[in-house]
Amino acid sequence: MTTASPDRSFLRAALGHPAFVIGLVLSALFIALALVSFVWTPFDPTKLSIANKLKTPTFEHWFGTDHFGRDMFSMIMVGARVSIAVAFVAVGIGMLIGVPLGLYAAARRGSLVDEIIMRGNDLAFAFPSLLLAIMITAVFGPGAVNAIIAIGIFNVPVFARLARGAALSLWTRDFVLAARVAGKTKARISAEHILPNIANLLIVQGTIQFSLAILAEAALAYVGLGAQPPLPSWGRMLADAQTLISLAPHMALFPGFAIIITVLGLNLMGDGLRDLFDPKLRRGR
Amino acid sequence: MPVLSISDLKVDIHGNTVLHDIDLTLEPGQILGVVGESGSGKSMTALSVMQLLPHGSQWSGTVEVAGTDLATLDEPALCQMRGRDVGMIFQEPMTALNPVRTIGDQVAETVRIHTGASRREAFAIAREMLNRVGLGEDRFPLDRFPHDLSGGQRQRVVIAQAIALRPKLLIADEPTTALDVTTQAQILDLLRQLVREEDMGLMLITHDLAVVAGLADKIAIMKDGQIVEAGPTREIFSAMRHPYTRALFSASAHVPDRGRKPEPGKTPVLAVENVVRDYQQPRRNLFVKPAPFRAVDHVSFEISHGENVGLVGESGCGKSTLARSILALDGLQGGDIRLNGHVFTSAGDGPHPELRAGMQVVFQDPYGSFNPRHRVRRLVTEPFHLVKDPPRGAELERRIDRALTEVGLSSSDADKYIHEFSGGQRQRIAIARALIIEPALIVLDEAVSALDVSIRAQILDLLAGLSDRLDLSYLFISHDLSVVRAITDRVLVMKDGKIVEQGETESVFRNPQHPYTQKLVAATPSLEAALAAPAN
Amino acid sequence: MTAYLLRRLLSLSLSLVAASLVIFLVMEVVPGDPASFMMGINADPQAVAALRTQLGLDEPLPVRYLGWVAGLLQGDFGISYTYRVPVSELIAERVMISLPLTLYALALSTLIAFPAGILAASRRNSAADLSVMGATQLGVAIPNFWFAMILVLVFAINLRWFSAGGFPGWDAGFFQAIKALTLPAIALALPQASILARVMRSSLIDTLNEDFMRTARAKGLSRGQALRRHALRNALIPVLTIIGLQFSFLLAGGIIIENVFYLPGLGRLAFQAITQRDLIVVRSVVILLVFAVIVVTFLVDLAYAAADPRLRRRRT
Amino acid sequence: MTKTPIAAAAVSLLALGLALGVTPATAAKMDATIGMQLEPPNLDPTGGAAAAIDEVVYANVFEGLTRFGADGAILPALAKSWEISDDGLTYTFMLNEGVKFHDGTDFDAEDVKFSLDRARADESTNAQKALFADIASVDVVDPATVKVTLSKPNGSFLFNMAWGDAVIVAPESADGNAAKPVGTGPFSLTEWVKGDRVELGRYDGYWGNPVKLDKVTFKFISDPTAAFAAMMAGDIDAYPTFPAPENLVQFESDPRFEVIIGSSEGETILAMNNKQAPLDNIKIRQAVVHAIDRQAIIDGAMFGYGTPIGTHFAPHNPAYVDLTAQSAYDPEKSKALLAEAGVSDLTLSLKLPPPSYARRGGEIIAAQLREVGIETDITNVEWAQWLDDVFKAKNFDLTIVSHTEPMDIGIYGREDYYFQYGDADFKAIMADLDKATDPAKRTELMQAAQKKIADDYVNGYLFQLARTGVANAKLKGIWPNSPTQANDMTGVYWED
Repeated sequence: MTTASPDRSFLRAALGHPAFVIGLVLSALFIALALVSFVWTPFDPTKLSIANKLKTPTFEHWFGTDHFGRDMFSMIMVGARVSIAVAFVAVGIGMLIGVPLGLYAAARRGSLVDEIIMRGNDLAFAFPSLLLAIMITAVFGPGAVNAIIAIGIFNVPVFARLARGAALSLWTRDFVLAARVAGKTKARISAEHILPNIANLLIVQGTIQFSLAILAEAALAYVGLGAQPPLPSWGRMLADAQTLISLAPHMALFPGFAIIITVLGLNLMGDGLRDLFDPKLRRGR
Repeated sequence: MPVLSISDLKVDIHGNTVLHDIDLTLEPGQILGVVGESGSGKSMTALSVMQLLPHGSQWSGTVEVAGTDLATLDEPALCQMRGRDVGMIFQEPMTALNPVRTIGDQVAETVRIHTGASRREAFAIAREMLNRVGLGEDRFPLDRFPHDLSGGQRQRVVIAQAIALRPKLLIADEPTTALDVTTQAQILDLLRQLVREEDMGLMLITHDLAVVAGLADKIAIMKDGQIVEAGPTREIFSAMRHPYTRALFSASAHVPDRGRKPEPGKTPVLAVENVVRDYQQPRRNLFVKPAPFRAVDHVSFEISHGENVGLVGESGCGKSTLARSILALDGLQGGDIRLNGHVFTSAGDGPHPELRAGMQVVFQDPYGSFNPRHRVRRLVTEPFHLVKDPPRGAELERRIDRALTEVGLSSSDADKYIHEFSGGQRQRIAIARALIIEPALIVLDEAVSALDVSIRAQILDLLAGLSDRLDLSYLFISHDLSVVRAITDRVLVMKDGKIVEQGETESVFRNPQHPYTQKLVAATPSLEAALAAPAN
Repeated sequence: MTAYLLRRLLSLSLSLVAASLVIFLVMEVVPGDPASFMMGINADPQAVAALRTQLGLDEPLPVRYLGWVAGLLQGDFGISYTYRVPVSELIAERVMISLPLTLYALALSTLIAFPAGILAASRRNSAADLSVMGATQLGVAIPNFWFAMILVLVFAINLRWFSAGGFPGWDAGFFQAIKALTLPAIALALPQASILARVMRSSLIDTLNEDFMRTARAKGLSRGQALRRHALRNALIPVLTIIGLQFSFLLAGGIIIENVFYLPGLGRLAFQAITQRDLIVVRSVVILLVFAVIVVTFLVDLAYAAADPRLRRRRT
Repeated sequence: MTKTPIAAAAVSLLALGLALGVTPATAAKMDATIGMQLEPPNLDPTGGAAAAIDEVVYANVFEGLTRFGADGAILPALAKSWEISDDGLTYTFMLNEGVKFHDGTDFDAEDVKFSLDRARADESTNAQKALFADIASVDVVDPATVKVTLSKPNGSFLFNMAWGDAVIVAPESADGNAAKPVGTGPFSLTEWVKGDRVELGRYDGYWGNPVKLDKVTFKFISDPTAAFAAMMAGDIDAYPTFPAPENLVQFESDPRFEVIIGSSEGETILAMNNKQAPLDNIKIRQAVVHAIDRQAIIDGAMFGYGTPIGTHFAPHNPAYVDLTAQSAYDPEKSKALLAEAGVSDLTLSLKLPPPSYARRGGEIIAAQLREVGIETDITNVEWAQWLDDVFKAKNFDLTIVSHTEPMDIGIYGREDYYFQYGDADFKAIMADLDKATDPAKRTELMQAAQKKIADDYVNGYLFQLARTGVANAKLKGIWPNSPTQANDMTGVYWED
């Protein structure tokens, strides 16, 4: 029995969790890069300098230059902004739509609406996601906004299913029954008792989905369907690097590392959070 | 030579001492009862003998099984010892068997890994053992899977695999706690018989004094990782030298003082009339809609003002479903339920929220009954939602304060989180939450079943006192007959969705009319009866 | 159990119908006319119109949908707009690459993931566990197309052990064909193996904490025996789900990898067909993939039943 | 983490693959594998516009009455000679005899009549129907002679007949040519593994000079990295239009390869929407043109391969006029022109189809335009979308396209053409050109046309697409230039 507030003990546990700390540092690094890029980059990432092209890393150009002589480091900084923004908004959309759907389905378990939501979910899972994303961008045209939509759509069922599953088990818990005995409506119970208790789960899944969305954005951009030039994007940088890989491998390596490190950071953070939120594991600590 | 001899055993887990100064001996053909409340270290003692202590454990002292010092055995030798020299039975039969392997396979496995027996021979032994524990081959062929079996039957399978090689020592860790009373009686009988016939030593671990009282030759009473008292059963019970033994004994047999008597005649607080509750069964055939399962079958009864009514029955009899119906958590298929004369819920008609304030509930699980994210203040005031004009400010404080002090907590507890309380305290908070809007009826659904005896006695006292002071009625649902007997005025016995017998609690228990009630009462282990019986 | 399976089948076929409708409508709103794409920029408008009629693009929407579905039911996928051959032929050729590639990748992923997951779970928190977990974290984080590029750089361009891509065809001999699929399969398998190893580990850890594992130990089974005899099969159930999902994912998700290695597989067929507005091919490939997912889901259900006897009798 | 199980497993797998990879020894080489970027959607050159169709079948599988030579000259093919009437309206073709289609049927004048009538019929799906527009009738004189009557004189009729879209097909097999091409050429189709390759085998019944190769495989590798690796590994003998000029440097330094630089018919232009504000203003168009540094684009997008052009005409054509100075890179002038036109904060849409000249060139142009204060809104589009959105709906300000048809300056006379020029004076020049038969007069008119579109700053003329090929140094006879979209394999052979 501790007298400290749960928040402080959580913080202490979090800082003692190596995976979480590494994950936090790595993700924070790229979020910081993205934020700094708004006010400062070493070079203008859109400024061409054909004479300077394909330079390997130097003291001036830390990550070298690309086939147009643009500074790779600056591009990666701005690319971080694009990747993170697209992924964040896409996951946000998925959560904002998916979680209420899942909560609703759980509250009205077995109803027609539940059935429709769940079948719709099955359908969305059965669809080859990348193909559909490609089709969506074929319909609306490529661009960051449409990449968000394409990725966001596939996050909806993920969160709907997660929220429904977690909520269903909570609905059988005694404290929810007690709230029902207290005459609270299902909507109110969902908001007051269910949502706060699945929030941890949603945060953990959100982190994982966030990293998946960064990978998805990179894949879409790689096939030319992400953010459009001149805005740099990690996936498109890789696509540009592809034909030059034997001539200028650094063009492929640095954006690749950026993706890997960001995704790794987010995943480690997600795993760490899962451990930290799990009371079983916390007690054991 | 004793089959088990423990001396000066000490166990640390991650540096915390969980057991110390343990000395026990057990002779062949004897039953040693190890009794204690949760956390007393009784299971850890069993695991020390099995050498299956959790990771990070360190032990010292001497543990000898049939003369062999376990400290001298390496892991492969220990593997040979487990199952061959020592068998073990666990508390939870539902999960103690591997769901994906047949029962024959699992019993035969004990034989096959210890002897060079062929598959066929092993299965023959498995068959014999299953017959031995009462699972005849006509109904229980070897290729059945555990999920086809009831809890009691599964526990028999577990016993069969524990005794397959006729070990010298059998350890049973709360073997009947998860079972219904009638099943419990059968399993205990089986264990007793096996011990006598096979000349094994049985170490029976339980929290229930009544169980060991009728069974054990010797008793060891544990508290806080220590044996506080040990000796022959009758001696212990008659002398009760140690204060803890006395406390445990009195808590187990505790009957709270009941002052007032109910006043029948007025409008009953609760009137249940012809209530029917059906469940849809899963379809087995795509085109045939299955007949619904009738969980509650035309049940009628009443509860008067200040009356405590018990509802007893074994698992699956429909008592929990009835409770949910009374609380209007589920709709009815027939009949109606009146609260203070008003229709609270009826077939096809949902609950009437404004009436809900008249009825509150306390659930079994003290850990799952509260939203872990809220403070006690918010938890106990949740029912105010039902009141049109909930109290505010100082009045609210006063009500919270009163509810908390009423259940024996202090007003400062209102600002704590639920995880800061023990199980017994939580159950007090649950009662405070039920009390705060001053209902006429509280449904107590197995409200003391998860508590240790001493805590249970306190909560029963609290409930009895509240009922007297506040003119409360209880519907007390429990599988534990002794608890119901202790606190209720009247009792309902439920079986297969029907009330088979009802009447004054004492008369029903003393003179049960229905055969089922008779069986139930007979199966319930009774401390007094066990001690009154002549020594065997 | 049969009733359960029948019900699953019914709901899955409903999904299929819904999927066919969705995909048909999406393809209708995709801008771009297959006929004008085929005729190029200097084409005569009259010739384009003639082609539209010939391709049946002038018919009203419901007629075309029903025609397509009716054809599907008879196994007739129609004629590709651009290739002018039956779509079923095209798909059959492509499946002969995508399916082996998928199975190859799945086999690699399983072969890597199972031992790794089991090792990590049975030696929890050991150095081996930490290494496996670290490696899988990395494996999940690496974009497979990037990994594919690196594989090409190292093994095809620098070391020249493998060709950079392409597929010689199964006629070229089994080993040649398998060799051509090796780098793509590795690229596909890496993230999948990482995921699978993690699932295997956590599922096994859950199982190891089950009561029946303690029962097994109490019977005298050693740690390893208990793991092999009692834990693995139980732990396999969630792993099966993931393998099922991965199969579907790999079958469709090879698009990018097929592009990197210019393998003429299903994904690339679909991708090309989208860019060429060969609507009929896109539709058919997508519906086939959805169908594959549904069949695999169903097979996973059956596999569940095989792995878990509890499901054979009842299931709600 | 020194050696994880995954890494260990991967390594052992790789070793396994290595052990499996045994390459068979080859005897004297009689076959060639040619890399191509795009796979033809079908193999009927008379029924689709895709360049890849001609790149496989032209001269190899199908032949026309006339054909292009390596230098772009018009040579006799199935017609061994011809006579043109004085009024230029009647062409009499004398056909080669003993010619057989791959299915064994004989080729004669009826096939010619069938092919030409089919191409110009109402229900024809020939992508280049305009080539046949002037034909009034086709008459069979005798099995070896065919007479074509035109409705008006057409100086380029023989040129038109050399196109891949004008090849001669047989009535028996014409409908099946998409999947099973039956022509008169020296090679016939043996196998088509869709998505991977087309294999052609020598046709023993060929009427003309026997070819030197037994077998030709066209392998479709769209990915430049893969193409590079395939060349390096020797999986491919030649890649006549190598998709990634950036890799040519590495081939040049390797004695195993020969890099073949030629010119193509592709005028790469920054097309502008001449009828849509603000680009309907010539001053703004001129400002755009002066903002562009062609050399930077050639260096940045094409790695130095390409010839700057100042008008829509191929530099290797004798009638070409170098007008690049008129639209020289001059950002200051560009800014001045914009100021003069009174515009600021100009944002133009720039739609880029998939080829790298467009995608990369587009990024460079966007950067260059930004220097003079013009912002661009880049959208990468697929070809199908480009056709719909840009070409048909004219919903664009700027786009980059390479016009690869030979001698296609005539498109500037089409008012409804996507860049919407169609100036009356220009149309008059074109009309005169159609009538003129005197070479000197024709040259004069062609130069006038080139100047006219340069003066009107219709489009930004960027560069002539180089044909950058790479081949095994021992493989000879590959066309360096591409007067039409073709990979003529008839003269290709291995040097000992």
